[in-house]
Amino acid sequence: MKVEQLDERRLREVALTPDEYSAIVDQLKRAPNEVELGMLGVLWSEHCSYKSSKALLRRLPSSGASVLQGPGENAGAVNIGEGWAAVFKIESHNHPSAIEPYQGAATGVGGIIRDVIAMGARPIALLDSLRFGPLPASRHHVDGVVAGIGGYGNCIGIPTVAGEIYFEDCYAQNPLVNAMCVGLVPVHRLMRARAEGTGNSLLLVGADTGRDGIHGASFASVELDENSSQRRPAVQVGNPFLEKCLLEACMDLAHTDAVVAIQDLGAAGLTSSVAECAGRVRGAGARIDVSLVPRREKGMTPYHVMLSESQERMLVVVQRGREAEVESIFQAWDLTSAVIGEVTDDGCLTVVDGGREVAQLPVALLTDGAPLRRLVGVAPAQRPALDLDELAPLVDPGAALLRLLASPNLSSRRGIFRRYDHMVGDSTVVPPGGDAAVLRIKGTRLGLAMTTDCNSRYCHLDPNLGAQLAVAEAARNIVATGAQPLAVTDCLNFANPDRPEVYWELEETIAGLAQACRVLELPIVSGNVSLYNESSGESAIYPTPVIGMIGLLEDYGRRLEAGLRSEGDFVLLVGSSHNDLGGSEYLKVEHGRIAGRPPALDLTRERAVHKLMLAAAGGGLLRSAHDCSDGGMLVALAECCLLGGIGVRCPPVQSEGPVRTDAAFFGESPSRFIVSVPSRAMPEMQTLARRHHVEVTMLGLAGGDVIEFEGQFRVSLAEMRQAWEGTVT
Amino acid sequence: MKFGVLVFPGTWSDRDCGWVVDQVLGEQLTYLWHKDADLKGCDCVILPGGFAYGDYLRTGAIARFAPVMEKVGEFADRGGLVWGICNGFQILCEAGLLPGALIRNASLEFRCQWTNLMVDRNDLPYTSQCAEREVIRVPISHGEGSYFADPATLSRLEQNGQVVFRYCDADGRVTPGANPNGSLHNIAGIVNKRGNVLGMMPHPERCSEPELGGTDGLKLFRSVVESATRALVS
Amino acid sequence: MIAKVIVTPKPVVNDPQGNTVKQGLASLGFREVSDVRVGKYIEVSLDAPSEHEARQRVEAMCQQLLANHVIEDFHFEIEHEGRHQR
Amino acid sequence: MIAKVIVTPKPVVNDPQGNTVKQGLASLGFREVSDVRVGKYIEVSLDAPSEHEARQRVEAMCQQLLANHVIEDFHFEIEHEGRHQR
Ligand SMILES: Nc1ncnc2c1ncn2[C@@H]1O[C@H](COP(=O)(O)OP(=O)(O)O)[C@@H](O)[C@H]1O
Ligand SMILES: [Mg+2]
Repeated sequence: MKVEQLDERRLREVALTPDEYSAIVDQLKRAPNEVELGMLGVLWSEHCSYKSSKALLRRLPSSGASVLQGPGENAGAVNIGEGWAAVFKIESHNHPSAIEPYQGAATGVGGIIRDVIAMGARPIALLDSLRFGPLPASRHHVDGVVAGIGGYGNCIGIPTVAGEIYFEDCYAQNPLVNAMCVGLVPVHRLMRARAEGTGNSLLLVGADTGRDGIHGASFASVELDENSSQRRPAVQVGNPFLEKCLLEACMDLAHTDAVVAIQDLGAAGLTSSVAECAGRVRGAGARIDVSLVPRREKGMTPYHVMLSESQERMLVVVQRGREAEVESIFQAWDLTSAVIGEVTDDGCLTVVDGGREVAQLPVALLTDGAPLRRLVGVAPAQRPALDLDELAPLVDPGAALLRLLASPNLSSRRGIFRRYDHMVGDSTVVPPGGDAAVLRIKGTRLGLAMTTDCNSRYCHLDPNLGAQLAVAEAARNIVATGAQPLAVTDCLNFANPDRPEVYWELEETIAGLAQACRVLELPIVSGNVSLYNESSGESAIYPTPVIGMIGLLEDYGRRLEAGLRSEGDFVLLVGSSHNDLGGSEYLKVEHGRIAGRPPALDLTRERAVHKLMLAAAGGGLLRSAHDCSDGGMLVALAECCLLGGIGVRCPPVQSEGPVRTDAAFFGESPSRFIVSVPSRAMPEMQTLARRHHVEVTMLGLAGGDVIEFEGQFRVSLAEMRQAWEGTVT
Repeated sequence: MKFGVLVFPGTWSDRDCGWVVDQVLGEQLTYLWHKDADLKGCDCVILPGGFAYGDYLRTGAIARFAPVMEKVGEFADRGGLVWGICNGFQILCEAGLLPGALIRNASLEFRCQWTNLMVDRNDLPYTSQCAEREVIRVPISHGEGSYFADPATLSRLEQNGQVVFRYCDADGRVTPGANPNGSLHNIAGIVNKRGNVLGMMPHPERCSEPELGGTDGLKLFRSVVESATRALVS
Repeated sequence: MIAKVIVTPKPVVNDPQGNTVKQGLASLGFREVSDVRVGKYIEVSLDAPSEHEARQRVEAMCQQLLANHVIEDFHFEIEHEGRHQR
Repeated sequence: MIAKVIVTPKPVVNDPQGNTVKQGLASLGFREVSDVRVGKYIEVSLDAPSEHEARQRVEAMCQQLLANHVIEDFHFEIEHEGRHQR
């Protein structure tokens, strides 16, 4: 059969190019039938096959002494000691959330939770990284997404403990919704979704299968345009209650050794979960009978069943003969389960409908057959430059501080995270509101810190440096709690990579990530790529490589928080400041510009500062610590005051030195922290700083209810609170 | 003494309550399953927080029909201690073991935050360790915690002194500003007339250890233990 | 048969959702709206030998589960197959 | 005038709430129930010069705010004062 003979519209419907179609025919030595074409279409979509990014992703470092599972499974896993593994992954749900904010975000959360469950782990925390266009126009998206994340996470009873939310013009048509889940499992019970054992049964459990989300993965792999709403697959509606039952039942599976593997059903539904599960075992195949799949609707064809993206389903590989034992566990939770097929050794995914064979494809063709796309990257025209000498001088730092605190990108996030249950589980020992969140691990003294970070404005101005800065900032947020950064998951949100500038951004970003993670010794153990975040004729998003990071505290009793704690403590700036106003929030808010180079980053210095911080925290010298990033020193200092309810009195900032006054207050030099230290610990702190060759500057003394820089300005906590808390609600 | 923590499909504070009973208090703990036909000799049954049956239709509406609820009703009638927290409170109202209902927060938003509670009564098995009119700090976490009862019921509650906790500010003033959800009379928790069935929206199990930000919740658990011990002695 | 059940908040119960919808409508320019109440619509497909019996069963469902008489009123209509949506 | 708007999940859209209520009814012994769909009921009181105009306005309200066209269908009736419940 010639390619020309296939209806072009049909090819577009399954999102395959004529070349890809030829490749299929070549390898199969025949034309695929309708069902096969649909299955190949979804698995070869960008979303499932990573055909545009796979080659680049190999450059990321993914090994390390603590890594138990790197990329390639449903989630990554690291050993955190005391017999525990932390399992975690981040994932995007951008396209669905743009169409239906509530359900898009909710099902994004549901999906990432299932990835963690598939590793045998109990999910203990959720994080959400969000980007929207400016308020008030984006109100509908913000409210829907936040309600959707809360709606799912609150109902299922997993605390949402951290995240980020930023507003920038470039996200107006393409909001970003990335969700991360962290779970725990005893190391010896860590599972892998491998279809081992010819003859073992495939058990489908959870929700009945409906026609929702057919072609969802393909849909997520193209730009949104005016016709998106017509092409849109039936939107998936999440059922967190069902997933809660599924979660508990899967945890109960630990009581039996009859389970070989668990795999969630996500994008591309049964097709991808069966193919992936088999694809991880050399020579393995699977045979499934779609007539055995429990359905929600009448009149569904094998095509529908294989491609449905109905939520809240899992595939369980069960030892042959022990199906009843496993099914009874699901029954106890009133969950439907059905044996729908078995593991084979012919390397093929065979689909039958009762007695009739409807598809047979080599597993390898499905999972690894998509021809990689060789794209070219071309550096774009220079980003707007910044000449500091042209900037009007800073006249009133106090007034500027109030405006910055009220900026939607810097203001308090309480209005968001109070809509999330961040306490359920009785483990959140550092709640949202500061830097990273920390959860204690019950039965041990361990504390697990977690954060997501990315300043996409930096990435826009310099994707390589921006990516490094994102890793450094995430690590800093972990360190600010007293925890040692451990490992990374990343979500690469980009525009259309077919455009050379965008592909260049992706290349540069990955180079930056790889470098930062190498120097900071942070393996990337899982991640996700979301491309085509751009609307035809509209602006494309900034490169947005969201970094999810976890870190470890040996003793959570030594955790630190951002707020000042005692009057009379010394307030110090750890790390060096430079004239880093490029890409800063100050430049945007006070001068209306997004320009310049992002702050320079010396990764070795960054490391040294972390070492000092962890030594000081471990030695009990610090009473509080806060990372200094967006908004610079003064905004960070204001946050320390607001979170602690204590002011600070400081001598004036010198204007004659090499650092300009505006940069001293609002510059965003990385590798800095604000800490408070009781006076008796000052000598030791200074010795430690010298030993680590890190500059430490005395800012002032904690106390009172104002921030004052003598002779320069004075602002009360009440004024600041009003500015800070009135914006994002 | 022996606490029973009731688990419905969709319950999620079960393990948190269990943790406090077992690890913090060191008391006996058993989990009760919604399909159970007896209460396994528990001295106090806790209906914990969560979204039983997804809270679909109405909070607590489907859960109240779980087989175990009949036993809970009988236990309550005999004077047994039945303690509904958050979703548990909602279920007790639906089951008619407590008057009134919990409706959508006035803000229409879920709220997870610390609140201050005025302890209106400290002569109950649940509050004996609190001082008279003590202000305690306990977090809430709910989308439908606005207490409603018709005017007659409400005045009966007040006359009988059945209001146990009211949302207040840090100084104990019961003000509209301190009310996080629009509850009538700032009601955060009530008891039945006999005083053995308590329903409250705030989560004492979330503030029973210092690392979680406070220990006021432990006073309530301790009160229950103390009253049970006292009952045993007398 | 299909029962179309409508459950509404009792007039004395605050209906914040209704108020919010009303404000939302006003801000979209629908200023002619003087009041909004938000309730639930429940469509129950059931088998019953007669409309009379269906009516009794649905009444029982409402009493027991579908509505909470403390805060809600309900009413319903029974329809014979046909017009419903699926 | 009063518009009685009924918003229902689209037939192909999953309705977890409906499924759960159906199971709840079954466990109460209402086994004759074959399907439940749960939607919203919205009662809008409005001023309009004619029923025709009211109809147009309410249609616009549904399109813009009351229903989420991605997952929901809607229909409504207009009633002249009187019969409604308050
Ligand atoms: N969408 C969100 N969900 C949950 N928590 C959030 C969200 N956005 C921000 N937070 C929390 O608010 C605090 C401040 O956020 P942010 O200003 O982004 O911190 P940082 O600049 O240190 O990364 C952090 O504790 C963060 O986890
Ligand atoms: Mg920070």
